Amino acid sequence: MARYDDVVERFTRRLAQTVSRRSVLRSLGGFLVGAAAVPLLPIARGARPVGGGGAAPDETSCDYWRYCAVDGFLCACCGGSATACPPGTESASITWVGSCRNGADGRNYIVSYNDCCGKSSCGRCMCNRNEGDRPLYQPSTANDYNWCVGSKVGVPYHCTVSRIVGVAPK
Amino acid sequence: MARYDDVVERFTRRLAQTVSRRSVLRSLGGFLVGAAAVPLLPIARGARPVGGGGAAPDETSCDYWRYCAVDGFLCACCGGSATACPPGTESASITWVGSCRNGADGRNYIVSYNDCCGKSSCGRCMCNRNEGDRPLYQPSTANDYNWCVGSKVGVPYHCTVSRIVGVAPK
Amino acid sequence: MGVFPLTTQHRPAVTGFLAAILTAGPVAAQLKPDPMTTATLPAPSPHWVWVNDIVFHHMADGKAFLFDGDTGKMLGMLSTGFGFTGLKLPPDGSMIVSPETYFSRGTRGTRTDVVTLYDAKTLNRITEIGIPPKKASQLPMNSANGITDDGRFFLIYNFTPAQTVTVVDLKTRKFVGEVDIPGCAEVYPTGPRTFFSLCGDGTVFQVTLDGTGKPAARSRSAKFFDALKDPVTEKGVRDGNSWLFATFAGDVIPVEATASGLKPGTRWPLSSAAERQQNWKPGGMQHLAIHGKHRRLYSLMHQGGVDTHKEGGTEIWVYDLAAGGKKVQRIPLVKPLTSISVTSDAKPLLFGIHIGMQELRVFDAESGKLLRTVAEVGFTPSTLVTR
Amino acid sequence: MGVFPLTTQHRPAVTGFLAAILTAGPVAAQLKPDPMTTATLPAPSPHWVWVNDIVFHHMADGKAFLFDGDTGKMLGMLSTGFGFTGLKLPPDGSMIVSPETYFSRGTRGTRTDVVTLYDAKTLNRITEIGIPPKKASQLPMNSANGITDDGRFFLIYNFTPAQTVTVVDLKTRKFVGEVDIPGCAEVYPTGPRTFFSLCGDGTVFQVTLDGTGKPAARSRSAKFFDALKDPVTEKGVRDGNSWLFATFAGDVIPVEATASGLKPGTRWPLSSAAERQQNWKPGGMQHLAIHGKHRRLYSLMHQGGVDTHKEGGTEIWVYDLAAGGKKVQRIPLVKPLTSISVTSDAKPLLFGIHIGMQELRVFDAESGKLLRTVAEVGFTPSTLVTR
Repeated sequence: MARYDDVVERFTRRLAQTVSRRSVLRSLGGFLVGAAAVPLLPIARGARPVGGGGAAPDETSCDYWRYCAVDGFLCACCGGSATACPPGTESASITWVGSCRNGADGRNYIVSYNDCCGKSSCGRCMCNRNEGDRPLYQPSTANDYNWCVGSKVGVPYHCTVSRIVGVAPK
Repeated sequence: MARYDDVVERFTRRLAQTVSRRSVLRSLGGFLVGAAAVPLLPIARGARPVGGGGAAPDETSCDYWRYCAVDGFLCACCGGSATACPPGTESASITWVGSCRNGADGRNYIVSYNDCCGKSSCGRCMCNRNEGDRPLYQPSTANDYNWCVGSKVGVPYHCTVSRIVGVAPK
Repeated sequence: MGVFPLTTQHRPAVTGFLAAILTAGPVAAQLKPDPMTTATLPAPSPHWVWVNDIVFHHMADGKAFLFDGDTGKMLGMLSTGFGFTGLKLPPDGSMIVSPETYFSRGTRGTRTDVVTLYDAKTLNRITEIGIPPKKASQLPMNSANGITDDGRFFLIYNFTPAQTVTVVDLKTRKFVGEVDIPGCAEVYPTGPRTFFSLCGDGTVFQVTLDGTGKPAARSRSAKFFDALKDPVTEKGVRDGNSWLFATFAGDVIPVEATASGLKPGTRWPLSSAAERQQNWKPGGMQHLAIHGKHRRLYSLMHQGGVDTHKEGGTEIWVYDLAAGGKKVQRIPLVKPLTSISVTSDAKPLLFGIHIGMQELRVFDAESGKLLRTVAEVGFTPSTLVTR
Repeated sequence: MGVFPLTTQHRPAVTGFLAAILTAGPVAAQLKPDPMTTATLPAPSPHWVWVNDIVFHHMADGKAFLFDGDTGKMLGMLSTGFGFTGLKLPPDGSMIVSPETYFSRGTRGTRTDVVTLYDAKTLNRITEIGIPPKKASQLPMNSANGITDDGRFFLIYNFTPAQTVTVVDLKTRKFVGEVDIPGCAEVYPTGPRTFFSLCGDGTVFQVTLDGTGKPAARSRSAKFFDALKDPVTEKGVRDGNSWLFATFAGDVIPVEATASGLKPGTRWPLSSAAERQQNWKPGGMQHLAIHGKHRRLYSLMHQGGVDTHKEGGTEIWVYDLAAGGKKVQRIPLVKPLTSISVTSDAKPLLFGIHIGMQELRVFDAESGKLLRTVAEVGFTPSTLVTR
């Protein structure tokens, strides 16, 4: 559970740094409306194959299961990895989330898509998968935002990592 | 003849605005060493066909005779013409020159390649022909320089026009 | 070896050059020297189109290209900064309004947001208006900003992630202030001084501005869509007092601005039950287009599974709004499109682009015939702006 | 209708979310959450290569990409501003030196030139050094800037069009001053505190700097090439105390830095009379490469007419410098290359790029065998930097 509190807590902390308290409540609201949708997604597409999985997943392939809601350049092709930002870039501390099914263990995981920021686009391994992606009025599941807005260095977007933050509720 | 004095005079005027008097003499020297080469070029390649010519030349074709030493985007594809900068751009007032043979009248003309500046690259009709192009140590015939350095708005390069400034001496 | 006096150094060359000139001698019937000129735009045509390009691989270098649909000729270009989301054309046609973001070191350093005004005839920069550095960095959508119907106020959606709207007075050319649109996104003008935003709770939130651009009233519609089960996309089109939105599944939902507030209208389907069986869905970056007078709605359609709402269309389906949304035509496409727009004149053109193809396709909007394909159009052609 | 209190508005949703979390229940043997991390570079390899990209269609967005030639993996990237002409690697390997130009509004406004220092391990910006906004805006060439052999001074060629060289002290991290190189261009280091430039009169002009980076002495070589009849390209390669230049026609001319000054050496041909009959010529953006220890010179060659000195090479010809420039190998290329570079280690790699192809090709420099082709490398890959 701690994991989830971390996510929420990180949202809050980050937001507190950037916007007024009034906005925090408001935006958090905005986020959580979106986030509430996440647990529903697996039901919608748990049955569909999402590729990847297995012992040695190819982190540079758009089919890798944890990339199910990514929209951007894969950091694994840019000097980083599926979960690490490339040298000299700064991870956004607020993100959009997806719910992806890991073929290997049959579980659905909540994946946080952290944009890596502070340099121009990496330009390699463009990957756009929209499982559970929702419009801009649902920020926490909208991959059309440049989430570098949530980094110390601002919106210059380089690439995106896909971090597991927990298991999707049954 | 007036034409040629114009060219020289324009070089001088522009230079006077940008650099110290000492530099003017010096750079002018630099230019004219290069420029002195121009009259020799037709001899070197007068015999070679340089395409284009005729009644209605295609200004958007890299083969157009007056483009014989151009290196960049043709303004005729960018909202301008073979001789006019596109809307909202500023012409460089110092240039590199070429000597191109007009198939239609069999003459060799001195062509001034004015870069049009103040916006990002047009990105259309890239054309690189190097007839008479010389290395950077011969500026007046070097198309590897960004000649927007000689515009009021500086080096942001958009496209290039090709203006006849006179007939190449026999 | 040794240091050479430099002016001396080159004097022989100078002499050589002038000598060469003097030997040129008299010449007859030769081409005249060309003056140095800069073009201005011809008289505006209803068949002009602006192509906004975010240049996704080089986001610091946003561009907007102007093309003439009748000739396919490029007429001009604007450089529009980092993460460009698209320009707007005020009703009077005198200028072009562009929301722009810059960094002191290209992709790092201090961020500066401005609204730049360009002369619609010369494409020269008229001035820039400083605004808070909050402009939403999002994929380009025409709803990322808007102009009130009276042409007075320019509205920009902000996401920091606090959700607000920046209001700029185009008359006084000053930043007015910010309006909170909590839980809502984007900007959809509905009248002289009103706009709404789409909200995560399935409503729209309307703001009325006073004469100075300050919020005078706020209202929220009833819930008219389910953001979880079948969300509407942000890519709506304006139809007089209404905005038409499409859901992921393929229903159209009108939202009408009335004197008594916003009235969500009756849904109608873009696709029949049979077509949904075949997975036909709307999708793209700008997947709806409209010709108000001709009562025609155009929708980019593709066959795909759940959450393919951004997939390009392989066909354009045309509907008669006067006949309750009866489908009147299917225009098959040789290559898919992600954005379409239709001119508003009597002989309308339909323009189409795909963010992955550097070309602009021009169709007869009535027959659906492909008239021409223009090559070398930007890098990631994103959205289209027609009058 | 009416105004809704917003915090209330979303509270149900919040509850819903937390509720959903709590219902997740205990789970076993599941994947652990991933921490948020940022990579740093592994230990440097002699087989690393930097690809400088001017991004010709989006010049405000210059980039430099680092690749490992053994794996083909991209290791990192730097954003390097407008009209990027290429970075340099000081001898001690601690940092990366990048001459950068920026405008306050991307492609307009105030110009700022800086030398940015990046940490060679983290690729973080260490600091930037302000310099006069005079850096030559030219097609990328490694001779656009240089570092003195002692690693102390960074030299940048300026063209305004006055021709000077900016001197930056990498130790004090300060701009030192400008040195006039009238009628000459580019920068070719020749020793701890010396460099020369190529001049339009067929000479090279050498400048010796004092301990503070100020010019202490200047000298000019004898004329050793004819800038009109058969010019040397600017794309020379360093061979110990000498620089090797190639002429348009295909002769190599060495210029040696000796205690008594610069001594142009004896020309030797890259191509035989028969090969010249067949129009074989050197050409490209970085058409020469060298392995000093192995005494090998590599030259991009193509068949073309006069003034094809920028045309990409269809073959790489290899010469034995120990045997007076005897041609020892011809490496045919499936696709042409415009720039090549060879690593200096015992098992050298040869890297090749073409400004019109977004790929990096890696060859065994000894056998000429193509080892791998790396895709998605920049936009207009311009020049290469190896150690």
